Amino acid sequence: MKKLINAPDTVVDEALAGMLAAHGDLIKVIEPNVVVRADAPRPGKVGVISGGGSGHEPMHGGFVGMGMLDAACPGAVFTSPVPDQMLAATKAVDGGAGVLHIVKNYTGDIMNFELAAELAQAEGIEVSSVVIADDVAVQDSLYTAGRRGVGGTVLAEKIVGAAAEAGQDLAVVTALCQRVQDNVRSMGMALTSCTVPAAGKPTFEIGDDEMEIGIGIHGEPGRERRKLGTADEITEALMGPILDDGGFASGDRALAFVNGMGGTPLIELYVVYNKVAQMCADRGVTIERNLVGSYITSLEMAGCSITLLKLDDEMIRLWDAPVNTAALRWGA
Amino acid sequence: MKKLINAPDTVVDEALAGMLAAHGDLIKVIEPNVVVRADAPRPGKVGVISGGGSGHEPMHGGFVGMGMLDAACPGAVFTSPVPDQMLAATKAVDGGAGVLHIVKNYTGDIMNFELAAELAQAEGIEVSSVVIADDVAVQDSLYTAGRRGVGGTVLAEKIVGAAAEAGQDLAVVTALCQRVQDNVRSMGMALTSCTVPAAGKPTFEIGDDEMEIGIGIHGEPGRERRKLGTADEITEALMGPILDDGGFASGDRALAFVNGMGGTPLIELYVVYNKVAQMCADRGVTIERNLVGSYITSLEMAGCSITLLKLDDEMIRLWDAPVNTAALRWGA
Amino acid sequence: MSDFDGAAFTRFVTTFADRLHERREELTQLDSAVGDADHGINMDRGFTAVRAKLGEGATETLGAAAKLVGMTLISTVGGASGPLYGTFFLRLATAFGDEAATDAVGLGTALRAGLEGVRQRGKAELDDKTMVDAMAPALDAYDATAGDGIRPALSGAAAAAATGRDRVTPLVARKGRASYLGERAMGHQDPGATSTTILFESLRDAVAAG
Amino acid sequence: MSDFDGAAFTRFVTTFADRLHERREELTQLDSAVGDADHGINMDRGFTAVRAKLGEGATETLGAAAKLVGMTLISTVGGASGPLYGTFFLRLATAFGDEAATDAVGLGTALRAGLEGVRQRGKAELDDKTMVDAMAPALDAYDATAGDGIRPALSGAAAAAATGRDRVTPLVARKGRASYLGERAMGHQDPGATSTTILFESLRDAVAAG
Ligand SMILES: Nc1ncnc2c1ncn2[C@@H]1O[C@H](COP(=O)(O)OP(=O)(O)O)[C@@H](O)[C@H]1O
Ligand SMILES: Nc1ncnc2c1ncn2[C@@H]1O[C@H](COP(=O)(O)OP(=O)(O)O)[C@@H](O)[C@H]1O
Ligand SMILES: [Mg+2]
Ligand SMILES: [Mg+2]
Ligand SMILES: [Mg+2]
Ligand SMILES: [Mg+2]
Repeated sequence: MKKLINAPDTVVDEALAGMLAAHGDLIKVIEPNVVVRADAPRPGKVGVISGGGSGHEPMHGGFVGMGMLDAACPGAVFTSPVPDQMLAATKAVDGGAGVLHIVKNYTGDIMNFELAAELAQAEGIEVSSVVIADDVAVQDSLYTAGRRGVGGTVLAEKIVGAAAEAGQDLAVVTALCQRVQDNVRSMGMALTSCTVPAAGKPTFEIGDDEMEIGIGIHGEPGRERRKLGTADEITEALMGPILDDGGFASGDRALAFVNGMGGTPLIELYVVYNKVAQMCADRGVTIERNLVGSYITSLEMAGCSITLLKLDDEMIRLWDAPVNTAALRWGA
Repeated sequence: MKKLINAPDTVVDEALAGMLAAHGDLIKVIEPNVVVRADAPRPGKVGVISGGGSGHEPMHGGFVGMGMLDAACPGAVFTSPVPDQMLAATKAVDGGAGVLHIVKNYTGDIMNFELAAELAQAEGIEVSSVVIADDVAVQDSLYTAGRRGVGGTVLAEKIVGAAAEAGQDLAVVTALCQRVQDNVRSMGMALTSCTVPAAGKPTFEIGDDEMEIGIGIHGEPGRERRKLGTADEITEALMGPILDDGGFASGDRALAFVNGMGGTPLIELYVVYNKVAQMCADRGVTIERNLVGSYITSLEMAGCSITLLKLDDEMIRLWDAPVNTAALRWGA
Repeated sequence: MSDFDGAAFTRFVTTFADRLHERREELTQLDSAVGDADHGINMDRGFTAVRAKLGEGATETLGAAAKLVGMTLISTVGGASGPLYGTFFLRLATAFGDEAATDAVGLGTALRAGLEGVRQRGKAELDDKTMVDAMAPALDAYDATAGDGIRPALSGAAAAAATGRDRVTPLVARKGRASYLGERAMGHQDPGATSTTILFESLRDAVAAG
Repeated sequence: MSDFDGAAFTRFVTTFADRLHERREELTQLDSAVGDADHGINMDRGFTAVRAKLGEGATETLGAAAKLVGMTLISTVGGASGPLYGTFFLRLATAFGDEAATDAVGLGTALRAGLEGVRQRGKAELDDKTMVDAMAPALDAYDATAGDGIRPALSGAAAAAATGRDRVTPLVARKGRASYLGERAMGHQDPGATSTTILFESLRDAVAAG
């Protein structure tokens, strides 16, 4: 295992300490391991929190700040945080207008957020939850765990955070988050596996001429293993299901998000984006906004994911609204 | 070779096309492969250009825009661009106030920029050049190629770009760039090699328990190979020479820049930053500003570099000034 | 007659903790194949915390002890297994109430309450290929032999858990991360069903050692 | 008598282009050990462009042909080798002027002008472990035997280039990327000195084939 760490069991805490040292103007860190916006709670503002396992940096801690998240709960690497964290986060950001929990659809995340919501409500805080489940690699079904929450989460957190910043109430913010969820689709692939520090070896083995299609963000193998393809072939393999399942049609406006899994450099992401732009143009889908970079990662895994969000005027306005976080910043 | 590319000889052009598709509001791309600020030339403003081999993304193309570079010249992967590119860039950004060439200290970059400067001057454009040579892993000497230009380049481009944006003249901007160069020190290390697409295999072999200390940004082996150490040991190995050679003393103010080499995820960079902050505190050096992320990379190499810049009030003001580029953005 | 007291409960939990620690790699390895390579790490983290808590002090009643375990798991494990095993022990606690000890029937009732808790929390059915596929048959076996006494009942339960764990190995998973793999999960043993089997084996041996 | 005309020059450049293409991997491999793994790629890119340009059309004079080569290299190679080899051919061009052909002495004068150009551009001294360490001895050998005619002179030059290339292999590099490696560069053959040796071998064989 080759990593810039001191020990598997200190990496999350030390990274958090580093984040705090670097971004003390934006965030504070409270017990038990919760990243909270420096000026929280903001009276009268709906609090927006999220959380999940560590190993996805900059998600979610890097999105805490003006115009995005009020708090983030990082669990152990690839392990959902515990209810105590979400409870502490919810209390820390509640400004009297209630708190929205943005939850990625994983059994562990769902259950731990559920427990926290019950406890917070018991303490008299109004809590609503929206589950992000945008991964088209997984077929949607009532009888299974359903789709994973992946790249769409980043877009939801930015757009919803802007609405909360603008003073929208909990019902409106919650409905907006659900609207983003309903209109976003993602799919990812891996060139390499990644190594969970405490596990010490790659989660899966893969040949030099192979790739995994339909992966999530936890280093897990994907839906299928294929022979390594070109960037264009890979982009087509991801975009096809996204465009079809999302029903993207000529005249639609979209936000295109090409995300790196952690070990893939920007030069490759732009090669992929080039093809994404061509495919959208071919379909008559206008890319109104885009995001290219590593924002929701799987440790040092090499690979990428593509996310398309069908935009409306309000979403565009909220995407463009000022944001000031460690990972996303504009207009401020 | 596992990369998201279509072919080794198209990767640079396709990445550039992707950049243009993503950031058409900020940049335009002119022949022969020059990234130019969309609104260039700006009459009366000093033009600031840089360039170098590709494979270092987001440097330099990702730094083109308001408050930073007016143009960037990407060469083939790890190969200095050709004079034609710098000549075209210089002409495209000259607003009558002259053009500064920020050159990283590599024989190829120096000679190709030199040729371009001669040609531009022959066409009546005032050109000045500053060479960035901040890598303390290489001993400075009149009789050798001298120190490499690495992380300090990013900081110089931001600070100098802000001065040019503010309307400073060529002499002032040039002197400022030299002042940044004189006050900045960097050192890097690698956990893995990287693969030049056209070469098809890793530039060097390295064991699972080894690391390279004192690397540059071209996938080249470093000054020495050591047994893999902890993040703290590695940070000490890089910070020691930086602090000593830069003469950082108690009371100094610094900008600390922890950079990823392309294949190292953010979580690890924050672990390193945590130690950098401790070491600066121990020395009485105040970190006034910081930057943590992958900004000057070596393809998919895993590793990091650390850069410290001794700050003065003007540099701080210029660092904080608005910037709007694909890779660095704030205040706009 | 009371065959299961606080000492037995503590033996059970510490035995389980020991074995989770010993088999941490194995559980993580199973989770690597179908999940995110952390089940052994999660369980070991949780039960290391449980061991410390139990060490801290006197837990008068079975209920208090089980509650301490459940709360600790919920606060330290995370993931899917944290709330599930946490709920399991919290339901045990409610069933135990403030008894200092209980008998074969009482233990069976408590364990079934735990299973119900896991079912409600995780909404998993039989054959979804989760810990439920080890836990449910274990309790059926337990009830079938509870009349003969706690030891044979627990032996039957442990054996049935293992059988249940192996029975679903060929199946596609419908809950948890393994469900994302579709057909690729077929033939892989479920990590949670494996830790649940270890739970019943630990319970059996802890009581036998009493 | 004129032993070196436009046809010979074209044969020289195309032979050099062919061999750089064949030995692209080898040159890149050498550059991997002490540099950035692109020398073979750079030279091949440049001379592929040169081949195309020369194909395009009639270059009346030796000077015009050499200038076309130099300009093309500067515009397509980049790196250190682009300006260096580019300057080398541009200086050849100036020395050739608008002669349609030249003799042993004329060629020697032109080649030495090329060496001077490389020296000025790169500021490398002997023993800095660069292409200069192959080029300088090649020209000394050439001059020493130029009296016997162009073919023996070029044979001597090619042999001397190879000797110079190998002579500096044990040294530490003081110029170019290899200088960053310090002692680690010792024992590694210099990529540029290798391509320069190929240049003189190509020149020798192109003239011999005339
Ligand atoms: N909905 C569910 N109901 C019951 N058990 C479940 C459910 N989802 C997952 N599990 C169990 O949890 C185990 C995985 O636990 P663990 O790896 O610790 O959590 P995570 O999947 O969050 O990483 C699975 O092997 C399965 O037995
Ligand atoms: N200052 C110099 N003078 C002469 N030759 C040099 C100089 N610097 C480098 N070289 C030659 O250039 C070669 C490297 O060329 P190349 O790899 O194409 O360029 P780069 O080093 O920019 O990648 C070296 O092997 C060396 O022979
Ligand atoms: Mg997990
Ligand atoms: Mg090069
Ligand atoms: Mg798991
Ligand atoms: Mg080279």
